[in-house]
Amino acid sequence: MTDRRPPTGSSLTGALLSLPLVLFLAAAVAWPLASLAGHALSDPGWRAVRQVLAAGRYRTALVNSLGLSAAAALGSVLLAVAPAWVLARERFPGRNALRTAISLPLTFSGVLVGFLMVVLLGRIGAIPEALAYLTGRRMFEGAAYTVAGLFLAYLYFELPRAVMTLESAFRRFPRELDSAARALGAGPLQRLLKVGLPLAAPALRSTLAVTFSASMGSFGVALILSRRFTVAPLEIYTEMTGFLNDEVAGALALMLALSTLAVDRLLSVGKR
Amino acid sequence: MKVHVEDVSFAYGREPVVSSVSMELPEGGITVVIGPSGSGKSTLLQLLCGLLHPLQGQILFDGEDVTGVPTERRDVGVVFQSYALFPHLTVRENIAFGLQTGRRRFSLRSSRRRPTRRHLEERVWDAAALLSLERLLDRKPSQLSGGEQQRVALARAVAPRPSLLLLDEPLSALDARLRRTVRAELAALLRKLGTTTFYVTHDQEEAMLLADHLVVLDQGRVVQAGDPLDLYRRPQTPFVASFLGEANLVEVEALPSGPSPVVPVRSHTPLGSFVLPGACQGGWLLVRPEDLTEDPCGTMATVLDSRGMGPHDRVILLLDTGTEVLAHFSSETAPAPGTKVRIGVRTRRPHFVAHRD
Amino acid sequence: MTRKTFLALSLLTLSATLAAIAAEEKVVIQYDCIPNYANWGGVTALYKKVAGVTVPPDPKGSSVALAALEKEKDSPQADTAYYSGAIGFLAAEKGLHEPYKPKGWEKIPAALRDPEGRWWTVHTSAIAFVVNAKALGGAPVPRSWKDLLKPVYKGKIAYDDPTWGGTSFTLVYGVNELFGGSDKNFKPGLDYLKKLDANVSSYPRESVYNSVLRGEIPIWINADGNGYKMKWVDNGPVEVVLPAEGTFTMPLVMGLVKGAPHKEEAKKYLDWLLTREAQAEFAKGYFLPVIPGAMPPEVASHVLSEKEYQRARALDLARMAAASDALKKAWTEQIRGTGR
Amino acid sequence: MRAATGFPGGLRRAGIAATVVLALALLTPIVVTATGAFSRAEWYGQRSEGAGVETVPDLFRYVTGIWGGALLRSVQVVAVVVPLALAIGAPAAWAFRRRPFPGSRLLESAALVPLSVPGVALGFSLIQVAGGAPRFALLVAGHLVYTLPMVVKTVANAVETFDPRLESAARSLGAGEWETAARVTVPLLTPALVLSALLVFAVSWGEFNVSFLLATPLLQTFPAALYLTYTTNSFPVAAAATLVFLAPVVPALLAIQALGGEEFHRGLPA
Repeated sequence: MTDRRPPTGSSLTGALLSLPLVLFLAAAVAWPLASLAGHALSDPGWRAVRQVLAAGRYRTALVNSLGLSAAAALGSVLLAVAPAWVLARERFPGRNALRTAISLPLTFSGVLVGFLMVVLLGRIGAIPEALAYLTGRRMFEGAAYTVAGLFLAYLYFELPRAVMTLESAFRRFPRELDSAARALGAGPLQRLLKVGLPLAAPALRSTLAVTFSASMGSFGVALILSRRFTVAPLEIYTEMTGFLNDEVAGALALMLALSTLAVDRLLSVGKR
Repeated sequence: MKVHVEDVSFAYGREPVVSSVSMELPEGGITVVIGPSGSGKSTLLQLLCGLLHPLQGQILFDGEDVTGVPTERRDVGVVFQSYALFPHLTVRENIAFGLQTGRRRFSLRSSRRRPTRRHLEERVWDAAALLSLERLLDRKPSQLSGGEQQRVALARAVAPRPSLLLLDEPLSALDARLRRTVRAELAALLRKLGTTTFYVTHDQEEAMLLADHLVVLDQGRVVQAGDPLDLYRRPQTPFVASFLGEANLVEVEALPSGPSPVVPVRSHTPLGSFVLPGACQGGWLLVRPEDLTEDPCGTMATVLDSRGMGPHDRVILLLDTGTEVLAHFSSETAPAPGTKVRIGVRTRRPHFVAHRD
Repeated sequence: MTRKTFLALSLLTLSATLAAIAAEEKVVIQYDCIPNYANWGGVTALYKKVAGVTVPPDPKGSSVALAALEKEKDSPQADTAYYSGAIGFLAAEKGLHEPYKPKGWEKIPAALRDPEGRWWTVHTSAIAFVVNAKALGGAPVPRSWKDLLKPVYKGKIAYDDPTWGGTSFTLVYGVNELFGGSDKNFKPGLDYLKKLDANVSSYPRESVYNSVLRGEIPIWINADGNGYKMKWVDNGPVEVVLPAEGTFTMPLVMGLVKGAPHKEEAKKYLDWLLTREAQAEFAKGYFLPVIPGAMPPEVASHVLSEKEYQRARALDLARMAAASDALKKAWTEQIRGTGR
Repeated sequence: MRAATGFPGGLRRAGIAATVVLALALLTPIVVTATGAFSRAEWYGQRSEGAGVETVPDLFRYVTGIWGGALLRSVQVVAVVVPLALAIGAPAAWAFRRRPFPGSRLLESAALVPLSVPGVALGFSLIQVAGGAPRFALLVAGHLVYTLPMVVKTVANAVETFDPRLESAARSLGAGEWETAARVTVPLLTPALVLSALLVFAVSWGEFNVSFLLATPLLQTFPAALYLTYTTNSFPVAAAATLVFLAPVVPALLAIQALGGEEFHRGLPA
């Protein structure tokens, strides 16, 4: 290991160069979020917060968001492990093309994913139509609008994110450790359990955090697909624009942000 | 365990890395493979431990073909250049790792049982004691110095008492001073263990110190193998001569007519006349710097440069015949630059490296 | 690309962008301007052609438009808004409009305009079942509110969320009156809608015109005109049904937003919307012109008979407006409910 | 030849097969949509755009006709967001590695926090505190919040991988602080800066959560317009609009892959 400590320079230069970032974060993140929290806390008796946490639509929306995001995060990470490992560690023709294909949906907004879902699994979707043509029976009609369809759509936009996050973690994973385990007599399963998974644990956790956060904030998928099942961002939007109920929208936004941050913190415990 | 490598070849794509290498690792001895970078020595190690599989040839452990046997069933211990310590495990857990795996000999003949808990602790402790790691057992690798990491890697490799120990430049990540002390300790330890050992290095001193059997590799081929001192004294190619220590290679012209091949002939060289093998078709006279000495009857030479190195002085001389040579003189007698000296060769029968076709 | 070209290019795009932002095109902002509703797409395209002014599409329903205007009261973004009658009435009541009497104002029937010009009707419509017969999967076309409760329509019905759109607010309020409720008593209507809920697939908060046309939604309770347009203009397998028990007419109104950022352009636009030309364009979307005589004859021949329309009753906008917040809240709590 | 992956052949083949299946599963909806845009298949149903939108060129003309403004807005937003994100993020990232100051570590992790704040929540609170500010500025701020972390991470990683002695060498050769920055640091960081720019572009181009909440009729970005198209236009038009959206994304992605966009995963729109 070569010593790469930075040459001693003025830390004032550093502070000055970071100043725009500091100012921006303060103005566009800290201030709005603090005001959001301030509103909720200065509200006598925390009425709006209590309203959100009381049984009913808002709480259901929050719980739905948490559940759906957790399911999407877990599902996408589980499904992403093998492809991420293959992309990171195996050499075969077409690997880069596969990676590009998998990363394409990363730029899709939720509404686009929702639309793709309707194209495939709407009442007149490609899949039910194809199945009807092939089997003569109508199946999966309107599946896009069910909770299962919503989950599939969340998986669709979380999977590329999960694969890319895990892949870059796996690529940093020293190849020699696997050789060392083999030389010490460990078979494939033991290597996976005793070396692979423990070493991958931080990456798996941070991938869960990334996908979970993205799902919690997502709004477009539910906007297009959600029929009866509601999620927190959708309720925030409804309260804000449909009911002018800024207090509840604010409390809901605060709860959404706090629960996302809390889960993120929880997942990063023990990191580094 | 006796290991035979028979006509083994390996290539990355179309680039040959190891080309029909054959060698024999003496049982219980240390075989050191030395060669410049890219000579295929690490690849050879990976072929021996089964991380790579040869395209051609066989590897035999005690006469049994293990060519297709996966690494985990070969009963080998490996110390990697980067150590490859498991960062998520403590020193204790790293050392215990190989004792808890389903390590099996490639044949069921000597299959080992998993040790009991107490037995396991004893074995870890033994390995740790062997390398003075007792006080570090609960640390994580990231909390260790380079030298400590090196010892843990070794302890981990030897703890399961493998039949073959493979070390891939284990000292190259250490700084020069540490390398020298560790080198001596390592030599003592490996001798004490008495395990058949395959050791890869590019450092000549390390090789001389450790090797029972020395193999010089160049461009994927074995150039010469044998007793280390023998290789030093009697290299068969200029490459081996200059790779193992400093060498003066003085060109000797072929004799115009070949007398009887068995009759030694005298040949004149810039450093004097010597008895050479009769079959000589030309070649080089190998004179190690320490073999040159001041000799009142010797060849006239001018001192170009002289520098005290401690144990000896390093003197560069220009012979009057126009050849430049390097000599190691003892410090008391070393001449100053610019002076003229007469030099000669200590031995009457220096080594002759013949031209090869 | 060298660093210099890279820098130069970024600077160029940046300045071009800023210039483009600075150069304002002529626009009028209308909240609730959904291209597929009442042929707003055709009307705004025509206005662009005749006046060169852009009226960008806007996805807000009436209720959302009202909410947005209220929120932006101190710095209005919109020039005008389009609502179903009661919501526009409420907006005027809340002081969000400034009085303006567009040219042709006096031709509007007195009941369909505010005497001070804070709102006026641009066209009218009636609540109807818009049925994609092909998507019904063999079930008969429903003829009455009672029919809609039959299990055969499970998952086939949708009406907009009344907190989003004014059309469905009219529907929710009207159904309540139809079944014996009043502006104080929402129970009869909500009881019916609760039963209907078993068959409802969604309460959209966006225009679902194309979903109905494609058959994604087989039965949509919405304005009759949208159904006629699907049938006659887009050639969809669509039937418009005025339910047997009765239905409700709905004036669609506009007003000039107080503090409108493009006030003069907005006035010209609002004037134009009452011209025969604009009114005929609305009629192409089968929303009845409010100016007498603007209805093209072939459009008139496509709609259901006058006799059928006798079942459509007018609702009291003032009372509807007064009940609006409470009814929307009750609907949200009891029907949209817990978001299951 | 078998590489030393330690993966038995069967497992390796299964893994590759799983990867191919995943890629196909992700691409299928896009392919179906794209063919949908150009097909006249009966199940796509009736179209509501009226006459004159029959052929494929008609579709794209129609899309650019109604959403040309939104397309221009998106281009404008991206054109402002990309240079701003670089200007704010890159110097800070360099400072974090080369001129650390008290609190710089904290600041660096603070820059990543917004990734865990749902866009709707942030957009809502932005409107609450700065509702009077020009919407365009709010929109740019919203996009910056979600793109700055990538610039900071990408540039900081790049700074880490080049030897600080290069800068010291320049200083020892008599270059001042600014000259060193201009002649050594910036050229060495150019690949990272280009990569950051592409990442910011890709994210900003697709951002919906904040954009939709901050949208006004005059300030529709293309993703917000896509939402309108999905709800108000017929299927072929919606599909064509989707393809218009994808057109610049694909080359950007290819370029990102070529440059090794490791940090691409962080903070993409959802």
